[in-house]
Amino acid sequence: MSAMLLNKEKWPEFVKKLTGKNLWAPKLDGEAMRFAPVAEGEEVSLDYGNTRVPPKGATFPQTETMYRFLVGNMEIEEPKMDEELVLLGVRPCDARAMKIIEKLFRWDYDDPYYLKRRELVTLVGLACTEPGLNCFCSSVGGAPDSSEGLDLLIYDLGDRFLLEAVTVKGETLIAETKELLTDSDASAVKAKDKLMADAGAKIRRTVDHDGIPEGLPGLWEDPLWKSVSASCIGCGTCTYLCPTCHCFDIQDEVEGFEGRRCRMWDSCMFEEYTLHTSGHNTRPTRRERTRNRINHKYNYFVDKFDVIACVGCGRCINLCPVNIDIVEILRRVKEAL
Amino acid sequence: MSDNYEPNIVAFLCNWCSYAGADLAGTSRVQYPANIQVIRVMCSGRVNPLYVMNALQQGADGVLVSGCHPGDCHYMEGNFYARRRLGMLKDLMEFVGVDPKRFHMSWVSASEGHKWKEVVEKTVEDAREAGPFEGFRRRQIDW
Amino acid sequence: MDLEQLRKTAAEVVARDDVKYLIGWKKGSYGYRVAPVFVEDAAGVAELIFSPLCTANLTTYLTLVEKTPLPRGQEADKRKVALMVKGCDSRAVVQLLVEKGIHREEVIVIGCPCPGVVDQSLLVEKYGDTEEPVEVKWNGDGFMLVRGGEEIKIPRDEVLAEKCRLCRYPNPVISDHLIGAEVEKWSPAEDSGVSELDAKDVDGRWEYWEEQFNKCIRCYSCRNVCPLCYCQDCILDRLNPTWINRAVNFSENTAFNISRAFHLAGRCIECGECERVCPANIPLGKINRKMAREVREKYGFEPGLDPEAEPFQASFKPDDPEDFIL
Amino acid sequence: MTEKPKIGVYVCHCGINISATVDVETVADYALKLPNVEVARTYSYMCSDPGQSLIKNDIREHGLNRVIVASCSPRMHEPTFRKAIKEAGINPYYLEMANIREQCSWVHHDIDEGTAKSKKLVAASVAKVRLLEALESKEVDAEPSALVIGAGIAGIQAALDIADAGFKVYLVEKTPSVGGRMAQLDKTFPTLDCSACILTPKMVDCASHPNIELLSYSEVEEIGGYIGNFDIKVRKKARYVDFDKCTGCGDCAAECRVKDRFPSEFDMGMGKRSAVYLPFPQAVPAKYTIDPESCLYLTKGKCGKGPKCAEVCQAGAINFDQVDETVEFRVGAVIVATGFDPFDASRKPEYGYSDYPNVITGMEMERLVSASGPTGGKIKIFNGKEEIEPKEVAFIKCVGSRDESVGNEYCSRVCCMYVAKQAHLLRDKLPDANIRVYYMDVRAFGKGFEEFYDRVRRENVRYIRGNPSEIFKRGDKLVVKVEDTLTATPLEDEVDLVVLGVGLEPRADMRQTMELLRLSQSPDRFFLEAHPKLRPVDTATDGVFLAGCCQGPKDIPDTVAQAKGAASSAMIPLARGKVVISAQVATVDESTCRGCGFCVNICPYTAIELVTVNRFGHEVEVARVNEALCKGCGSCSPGCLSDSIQPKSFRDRQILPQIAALGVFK
Repeated sequence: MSAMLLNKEKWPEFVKKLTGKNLWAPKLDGEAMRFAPVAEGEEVSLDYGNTRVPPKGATFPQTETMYRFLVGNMEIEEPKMDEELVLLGVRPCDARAMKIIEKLFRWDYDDPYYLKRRELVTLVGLACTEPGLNCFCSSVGGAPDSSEGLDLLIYDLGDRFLLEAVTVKGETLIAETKELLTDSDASAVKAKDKLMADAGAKIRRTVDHDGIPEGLPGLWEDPLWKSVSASCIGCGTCTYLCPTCHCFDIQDEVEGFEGRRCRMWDSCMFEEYTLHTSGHNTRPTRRERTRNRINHKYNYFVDKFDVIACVGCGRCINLCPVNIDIVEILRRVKEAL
Repeated sequence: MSDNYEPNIVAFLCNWCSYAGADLAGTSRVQYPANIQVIRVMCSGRVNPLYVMNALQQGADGVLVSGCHPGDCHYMEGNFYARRRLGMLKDLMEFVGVDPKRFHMSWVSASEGHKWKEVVEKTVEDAREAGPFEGFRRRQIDW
Repeated sequence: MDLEQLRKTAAEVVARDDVKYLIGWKKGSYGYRVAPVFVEDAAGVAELIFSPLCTANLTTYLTLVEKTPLPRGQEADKRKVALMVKGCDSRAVVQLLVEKGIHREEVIVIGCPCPGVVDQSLLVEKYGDTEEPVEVKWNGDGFMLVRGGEEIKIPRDEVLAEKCRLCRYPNPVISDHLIGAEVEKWSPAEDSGVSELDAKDVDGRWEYWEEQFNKCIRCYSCRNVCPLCYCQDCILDRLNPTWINRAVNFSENTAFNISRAFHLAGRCIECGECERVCPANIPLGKINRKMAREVREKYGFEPGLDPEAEPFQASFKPDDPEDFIL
Repeated sequence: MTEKPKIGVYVCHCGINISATVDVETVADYALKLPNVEVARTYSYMCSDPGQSLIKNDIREHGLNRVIVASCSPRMHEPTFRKAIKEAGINPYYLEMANIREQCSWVHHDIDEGTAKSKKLVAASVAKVRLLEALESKEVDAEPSALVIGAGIAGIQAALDIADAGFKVYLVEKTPSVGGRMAQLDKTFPTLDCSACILTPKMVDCASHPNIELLSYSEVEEIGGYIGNFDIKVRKKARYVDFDKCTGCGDCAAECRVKDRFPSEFDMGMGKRSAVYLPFPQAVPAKYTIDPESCLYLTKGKCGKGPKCAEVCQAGAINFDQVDETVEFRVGAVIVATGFDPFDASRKPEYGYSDYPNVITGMEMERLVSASGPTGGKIKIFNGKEEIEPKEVAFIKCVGSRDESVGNEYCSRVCCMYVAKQAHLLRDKLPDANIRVYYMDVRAFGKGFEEFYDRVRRENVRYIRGNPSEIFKRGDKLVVKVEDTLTATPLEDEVDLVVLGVGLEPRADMRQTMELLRLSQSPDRFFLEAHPKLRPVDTATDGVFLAGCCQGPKDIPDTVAQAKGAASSAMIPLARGKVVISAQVATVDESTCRGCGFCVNICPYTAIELVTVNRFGHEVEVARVNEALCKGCGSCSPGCLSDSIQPKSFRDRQILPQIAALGVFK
């Protein structure tokens, strides 16, 4: 795969080239960064930590129409899904997350919606140089410069960017912007290595998950679950902001006599997530739900797909209203083993 | 806004006063705009203020709630509750930026067929001024 | 703040046989964070703190505990719950009493007169975040930040939470044990957030809220954290009938937010929790405070002050305003 | 599991009432395309027998389980069609009506608009009818007794009829005696029967009837409950005279220290009474009453050395320690017969009623002309110098009636005839007097009225068409300023006596009664009947009926007829012993109810209470509805934040799809 250099002066031009392709990039939306469409000529700054909401919606929208129907009529109309999308500035953890959940959507059944969107999207990553307060990617198999899931990875070397193609889609992007790029050199590679080593060293939080996936079943009835969940208010912040959480609900929305079937993000932290029609709830309290969240990421997913379904982005820690801290929970799990 | 825009009005009328008043307008052959469609409820107190929001979300450009005059409620107090609840809703919606012309409340008694006509005309006229409320439509977005 | 008195009182309370636990605040896992804590025995009281970082309204936990089916023959745990409250939080307790969400004998209120708490996001913005636990204290008229042995004086207005600038009830309106002396009330600031919006025309307000509600991710943290949103089965979750679709888009988000605010009209006690927890930074407090202002000014009613009051949404006065009626 | 809805839609032409403005065929074709609609038809008159048969046949043939009738107002024919579909075997509450007549074809001109709107209304009905639920009405026992409020001729007649049929009647009268306005009248038009002669026996009857409990000098304080079971609270005001001991001898009144000092209400203030009094000689019950507002002892705490009345009463009936007493009982039906107030002539200041003693009202004339009146039937007036027999008498009609300036647009219906009657009586007593009647129109519509009017005119009573603009004094004469509109001549007519033919007005205290019984007013401010033509004695409140002038001005025969009508209607539940409780009541989903009690606070019928239930081992409070008390208004529902209390047939899940249907289809 090729590696190229982009002089920062040419960055606006580079962005402009991409805007021909339905380009989305992080933009300030109120107080936080959020992926949003970039209009032609609009500036894109790569000076940001991470978006508040992960870009998983590009492949797994929060609300997605599956088909439309008329009440009392058996015919359905499927939505059209053919628009390509380029996400510029995806952090390695978030791209890794997309790759991780893709395993599920390809598992026993190929999910046409997810896979089609995955096919249509090109992920241009941005390696981290200033990890956030609660980042712990390197503890869970990621890194500030992990290229997993990305098509192209950009390193900010100060006065220039180093672009490394990861996939064919990435190569294509490089080919399409060739006239703006120059070949990489040894000094660039050296600078990159130094930058990434520094970035890795700046990661302050760590998780020692050794033994956790195998040990969690044994802690099923451990009092720690009650203790760590007591203050949970049962909102969906941790799961909705998690780049690997992928649970969805399917609902029919009917207005008048016209309707659509759609799927939307759901959260295992909601009470009605496991509520049966009978009134029985298999996870009746926040204790079971919190236990499930940890187990799902650090046990079930590992068991099934051999990878931890947590990329250490720290969002759930940053934004939990009551300071439920997954690093802290994992520390206590480890202690209890 | 197109020139031939006709506002769509959903009205909630209490069975005893306002619906009867609207019926009286009919028996008296009073003419008024056809933009208004009535949903009959037993009492204006039955009208959940969220119906107003729901109607605007689902295609209405204006909403009217009408009940008995204070003191005349067939159920004694229902219209007083309606007044408080819908007054609150009106304040809330205005604060959120819903044009107050989109929502009206009136007292129309069983004998006020003519007042009903006036209320309908005012409601339709105001909704016409406010224009189509497409921004809030449920199906406007990614349907 | 008399921490010693707090811990002593707490130890006495949790030692009682008829007390299940005490809900208070403790230092969080990093930085400025403070976390709710459930103290069950005297050993746990050492964790309790009360500082300008104790923003969370713990009243919500009174109704949050799930009542799961009990095995036949097993008695429900009817022991009391003790709860630390600030002035604003205490109004939630009163309002819950009005609405029969709790009964007086089920709760022991430990009142903490509150000189005002800080807005953590302002603190982070001005003094940076840190992974090391730090301390923030009340200091004369302002605050004191203690970080790595260093003491930084912070003027009150620089980081005071908005709800505290507007606060009219810094002292608990109900309590069984009062920790420390009541604080002197300050004159509430003008609610410029609401007034500025009021001053816009409707289209301007719509534009404003359109931007805000577009950000909503419908995580329901605003609802879940609210001490007065305690329905077993919220109508916004219900499918038959469907009041609000689950779809996340501007229309449904707006409907959700209007419904939430409407259900809180005349009930909201302005603790500001909804706005604090919102991961999308939607200024929900503005809507709630606007409604509270209307209820206060037009209807002469304030919730959460009198446990015997008639609930605002379930009462009327013959002379309620009706200038809006045709 | 509910069965799949199979809907029949029936669009009525209503002759051309609907079809002139609504293309009914298009509406039916459209309906057929809506979900779950199996059949859609039009017919000239759906409410007719063949129309109803059409629906019933379809129900049987097509297995319909829901019916929509798009026709007139459900307030008109909902019961008709409910009955029809019930006869065909489906639950009567599986019906929805689309009002395309009163609220569509009659109020819109344009056939395209009318058709489009009708389609939407039908679509909304389809949206709702799919989600309706089957309801069963229940029956509860009805108390076999009635309450009659007001003991004028209407109340007396109604009470007697019900009592004669064998039911217990509580007859409540505010004043010390029964009799009402009719007792004050001298003769009745057009037959000139003596009013007292025909009324007194009925008054006596109602006091002595074994089935009537007469509660005179009493007021209804509270009415709770519902048809069949009204809970009544009556306050018996203290008479300060022991009812059982008083023999009605009158010694007390004769000896009263303030004897004959107070205007007699019965004599319209023209005669005087004592503080202890019998309103009039034939009063029933013939028991004296002490007026607490005029009695020295009761107002000042002192009456000479001691109240004279107590001193002279041989029966020892005077009792100043008496206090108001509350009686409570339950009845199955209520008849309101509270009567009217005569128009207050001082509200027409141009007629100088407040200024000139010789401007009197028709009611005063009744007392003046009555042999038992204050002058013993002599027509004497004081002209400022001396007492004279008036030589020039003018009657003015329509005072306070047909007059927008005083807010009374209606005709009082009795003034034309009582003025004619009084002119006749005056002619008898003053053969030489010049009598004229100023009138706008003469309405002599009743049996024998026109003949009587003719007779009076032949008796040299001049009818002059003109509405006097002013009455003023000139010397010892009154001047009536008027234009004779038939000859266009302005007149200044000098007379001795002016009689104002005042009309009838709703009682000043009627709001109290309205609030007690949740009644409404019609535009004329009299009580509103359930239907002006077909239910003229019923009210919107089941089990409450109207009799007499409280519903609108009427003469004695009409009043008696209406009283008899009200009595027979009221007897229906009493005779059946059962009443049907509405099926459309509120119901609580106890699994979601949070027990906040908002609904309990809201319900004006105290139909909801909080009960403690065991929810999987936890004691929780939830709301519960008493279906017999619930009226199905649904005010509780929007107050319920968890949406747990819902009025049947008007549930949120039934109304929201209606809203959607109306919004979506443009």
